[in-house]
Amino acid sequence: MADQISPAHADLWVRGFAAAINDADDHLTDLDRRSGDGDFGTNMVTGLRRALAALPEHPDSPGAPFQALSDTFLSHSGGTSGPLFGMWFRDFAKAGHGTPALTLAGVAEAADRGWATVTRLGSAKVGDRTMVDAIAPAAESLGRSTAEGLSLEEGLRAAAEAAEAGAQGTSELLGRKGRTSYVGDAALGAPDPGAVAIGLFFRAAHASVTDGADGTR
Amino acid sequence: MADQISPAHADLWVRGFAAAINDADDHLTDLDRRSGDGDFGTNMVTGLRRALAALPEHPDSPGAPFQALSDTFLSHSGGTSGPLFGMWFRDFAKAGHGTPALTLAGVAEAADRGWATVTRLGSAKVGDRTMVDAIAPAAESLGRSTAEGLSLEEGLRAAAEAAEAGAQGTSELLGRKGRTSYVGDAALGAPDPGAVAIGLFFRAAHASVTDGADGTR
Amino acid sequence: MRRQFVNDPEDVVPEALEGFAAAWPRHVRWNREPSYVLRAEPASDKVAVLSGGGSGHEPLHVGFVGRGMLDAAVPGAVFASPTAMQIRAASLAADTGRGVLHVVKNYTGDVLNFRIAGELLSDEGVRSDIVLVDDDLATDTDDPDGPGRRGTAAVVAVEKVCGAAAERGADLSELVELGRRVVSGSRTLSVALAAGAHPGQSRPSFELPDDRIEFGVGIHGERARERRAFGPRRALVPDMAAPLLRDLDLGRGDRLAVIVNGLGATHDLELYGLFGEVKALLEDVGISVARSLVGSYVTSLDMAGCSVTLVRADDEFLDLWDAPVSTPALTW
Amino acid sequence: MRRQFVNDPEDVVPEALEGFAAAWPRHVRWNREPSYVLRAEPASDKVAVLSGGGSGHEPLHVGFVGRGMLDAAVPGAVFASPTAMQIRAASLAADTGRGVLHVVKNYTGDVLNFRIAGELLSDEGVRSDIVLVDDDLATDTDDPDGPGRRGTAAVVAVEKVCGAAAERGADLSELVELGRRVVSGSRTLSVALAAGAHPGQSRPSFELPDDRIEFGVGIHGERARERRAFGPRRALVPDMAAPLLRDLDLGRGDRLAVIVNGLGATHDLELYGLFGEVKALLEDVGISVARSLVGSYVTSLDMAGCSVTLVRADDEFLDLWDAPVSTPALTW
Ligand SMILES: Nc1ncnc2c1ncn2[C@@H]1O[C@H](COP(=O)(O)OP(=O)(O)O)[C@@H](O)[C@H]1O
Ligand SMILES: Nc1ncnc2c1ncn2[C@@H]1O[C@H](COP(=O)(O)OP(=O)(O)O)[C@@H](O)[C@H]1O
Ligand SMILES: [Mg+2]
Ligand SMILES: [Mg+2]
Ligand SMILES: [Mg+2]
Ligand SMILES: [Mg+2]
Repeated sequence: MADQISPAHADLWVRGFAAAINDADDHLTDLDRRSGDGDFGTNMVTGLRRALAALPEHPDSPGAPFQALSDTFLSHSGGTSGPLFGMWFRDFAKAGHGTPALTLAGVAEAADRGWATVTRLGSAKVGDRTMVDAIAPAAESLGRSTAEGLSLEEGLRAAAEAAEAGAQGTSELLGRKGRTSYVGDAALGAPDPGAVAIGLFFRAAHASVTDGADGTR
Repeated sequence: MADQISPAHADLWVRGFAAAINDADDHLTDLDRRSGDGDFGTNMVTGLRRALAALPEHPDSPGAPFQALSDTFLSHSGGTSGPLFGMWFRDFAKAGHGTPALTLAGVAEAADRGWATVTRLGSAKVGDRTMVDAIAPAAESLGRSTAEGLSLEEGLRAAAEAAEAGAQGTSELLGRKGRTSYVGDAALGAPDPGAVAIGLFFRAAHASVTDGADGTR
Repeated sequence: MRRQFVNDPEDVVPEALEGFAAAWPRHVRWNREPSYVLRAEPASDKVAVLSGGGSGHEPLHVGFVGRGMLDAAVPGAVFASPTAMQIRAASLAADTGRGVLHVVKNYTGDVLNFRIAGELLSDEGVRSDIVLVDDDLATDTDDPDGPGRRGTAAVVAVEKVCGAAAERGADLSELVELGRRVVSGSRTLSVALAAGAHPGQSRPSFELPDDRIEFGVGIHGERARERRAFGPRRALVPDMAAPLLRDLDLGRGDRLAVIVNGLGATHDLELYGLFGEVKALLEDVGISVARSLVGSYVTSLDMAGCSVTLVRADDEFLDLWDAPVSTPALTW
Repeated sequence: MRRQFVNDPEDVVPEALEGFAAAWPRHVRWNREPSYVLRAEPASDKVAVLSGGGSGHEPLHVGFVGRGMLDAAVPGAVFASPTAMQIRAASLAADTGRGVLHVVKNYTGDVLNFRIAGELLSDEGVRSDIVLVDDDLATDTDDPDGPGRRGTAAVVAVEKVCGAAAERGADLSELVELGRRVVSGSRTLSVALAAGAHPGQSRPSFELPDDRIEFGVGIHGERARERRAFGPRRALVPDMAAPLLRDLDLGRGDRLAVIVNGLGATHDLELYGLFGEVKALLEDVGISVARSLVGSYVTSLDMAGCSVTLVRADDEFLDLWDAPVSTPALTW
């Protein structure tokens, strides 16, 4: 089990995330149809397809795959989530630049920064029924895991679980930001698609260090 | 019976013409409906109403009433006939300017000039089913009457009869100029409204020297 | 139903002219009765260039009054010629003693009233002459006694170029010759997707089925001789440009000014796309687009449609085209 | 059915930009990927002024690129914000080292992407700041957490005035202050008689009954909060102007720039008539219309509608407004 995220791990993480979103396409679109305008799945899938094509063959740092992801989203993705995800990925790119591998503390810092970025730009707080409801618990969990000295694998597993729980929790929330604020309680009972996607992001992180234990593919 | 057309006679002529057109309004409009777009009567009535309001109180020459007529038509009347009548009246104004009274020869010359003007501007020849089919015989009749030394009353009567006969003759003509050229033989059987109006113009001339024998009113 | 921002339909034109003059006080002033528009600062010692015609084609002609283009514009009622007296009065007001050039689009009423105005002016000792603009290829017939080709968007090129030449001191006969030369090298075709509606009238002047376009339409709401299939723009462009090229006998090495004009309700996004395709088509056959004008310059109320005008451009033309112009609708 | 001159709807914007750049080669050049428009001759040693937003509003913003106004414009898809990377790339291309002013109409997507672009630029050591234009009185609510007033035609005044000040050497913070001052003195109301239709879509974005107008409509095809009775223009003008006067707290002695803007399919005859009545109304209460702009400057595809914008005008504003400008859509 790797204890740091090498460039190859980061590559696996990004590809795994793309595959997971691809599998969940219809489900995500359906969730956005319930709470927004139904374009979330398609937007994400299109953005990620482009991003995969732009991934570096031999990433020279764990930041490189995230940089490609960020650049494609900021270059091509519309809607509200596209640019927010672009900036979210960017904080992971920054954390991974100029270092041979990311520690759990590095991931925790990236998530913290990302949370701050998304909040600064979208001004959604926890409880507003947005991706922040998954980002916040994941970031907090990563911070705790780092402080408690957990292993990379343990820390990422906990983060994924926290994000997924946060996403599930949005089912009971009334939207206060973005399009979902227009639909009122019609969205209750189903989770926010952006938050679900964040869950998939951390689940892919965990999988990248367990499935691709040696960081190769 | 007057042997010259004084300013007061000219005033009577113009007013008599206006009254005749007013009485024939519906008929003229109907004729234009059969051979054009149905606005002829209204255009003439509107133009003449304005002209009456612009007639000089005390015309200082027999040209003055025609000048007012011409100016109003050239200033305000649309369509094809408005400007052509404006120029037609203008040649009568020119003939009557700077002279205390118009002789039959003067009227003949005005009609000749007017014919040339209308032809130059509208390029309609005799037989094209336009006002020219009434203008031409009236002008020719006036020329003959002058040469033969007929009295003013006789010459104007002959001119009116020639114009009316010319107008009636247009019933059998196919239109070759203006809108009536678009309707083909649908206009056959009814005379051209512009030609009918020219008949009324010369009939009013004759009436002005018989009814208003002393040139007063 | 088609609706507009108007009060009484018959007041549409004078109310608009009043607002127009108020919006451009440094460029123009409006004489209400008889109605005509003059430069705010009249030129001196040059041939006056004047144009006019029915309203409903704005910015034509009033929008082109100003330094380097028109000295006066004479607007009639919607789609109706101004009267001869209006034209006469405007010409007298604009004349500096060197004569007045009348730029006239070829329509019976306009021609008649401008000819009459010319005779009135001549009686008053004011020289004037007419450049008759007849660029609309859709109305080209062989009948020498017929009304001939209508006048449409090429009039903008004639006004621009004659305006510039007049500013440089050309005399009336030179301007007439120049204007006629530009006209003889100009052809236009126009197409409509939907007719415009007269102010206050709820129905457009004709109805088109969804799969048809009016090909060779005029700018007064009259229908075209022909309806064709509606299709993508790239199929339409050769249908419009090829007959123009043929009629002007254009080929490799020739230079053009191209006017892609919106007829009232056509969006810039469409017009610029059209222009790009016209330009590519021309350059493909070795013709160079030396200058261009893309926008709604000669409208037909709120008609959805466009026209493409090709104008032969020699060095003199280009030089005059580039000369400075400062009017409400055209400035460089 | 509503129809347009287009090919594939998704190509409408790039095809139009290609044609636009080809039509104005002396004014602008277009970078295809990422898509942005720059001055043909970039300025040196001045703060770059940049704006952008969804397409479908032409001539906004690309038509205002040129000397005295914008250094760059960044067009998104129809009614969709440009991406942050487009904005970043355009800003880097336009920056002369003195920073970049971003003039942004207040819409969530635009604000988000411009903010992101600003962060990207800051990471690269390029200074930028935002003037947020939010003039649309129809969307004024008391909710401090709400999206706030939309940005519409006042953006033209902000671009003109900030463009002129930048040309004179103002620095970024001065421009931001100036721009915000203009915005705070600007309010707009818009009205529609018929919605526009997206290229390739046969139906307009909403349907209106014959006796109703959309009062307080936006420029993206969205409906207004309110429908009102359709009537003559002279009944509409006070309904539009009075709330603007009230909100700006204007009174006797105040001076304004007035923008009467067509939303796409509204004819100049209507717009000039509107302007005349707005001006008369203002002057009746002692407010002077110091400057004006009447025409279709900020459109919403082929929407039949208009907007009225009032902008407080002090001496500095008037001086900057009058400064020379040379762009495809605005030149003096
Ligand atoms: N202000 C915000 N801050 C953070 N995330 C947001 C905000 N608004 C919306 N989102 C996220 O964006 C997702 C919707 O994305 P997307 O469908 O691309 O947006 P839209 O179609 O509404 O522009 C939501 O599920 C939510 O998680
Ligand atoms: N070319 C022409 N020359 C002389 N008269 C003409 C010509 N064309 C039409 N007219 C006359 O004009 C009359 C129609 O006038 P009017 O209704 O005003 O014209 P329109 O409505 O067709 O413009 C015809 O009855 C005819 O006498
Ligand atoms: Mg969505
Ligand atoms: Mg969306
Ligand atoms: Mg008629
Ligand atoms: Mg008629």
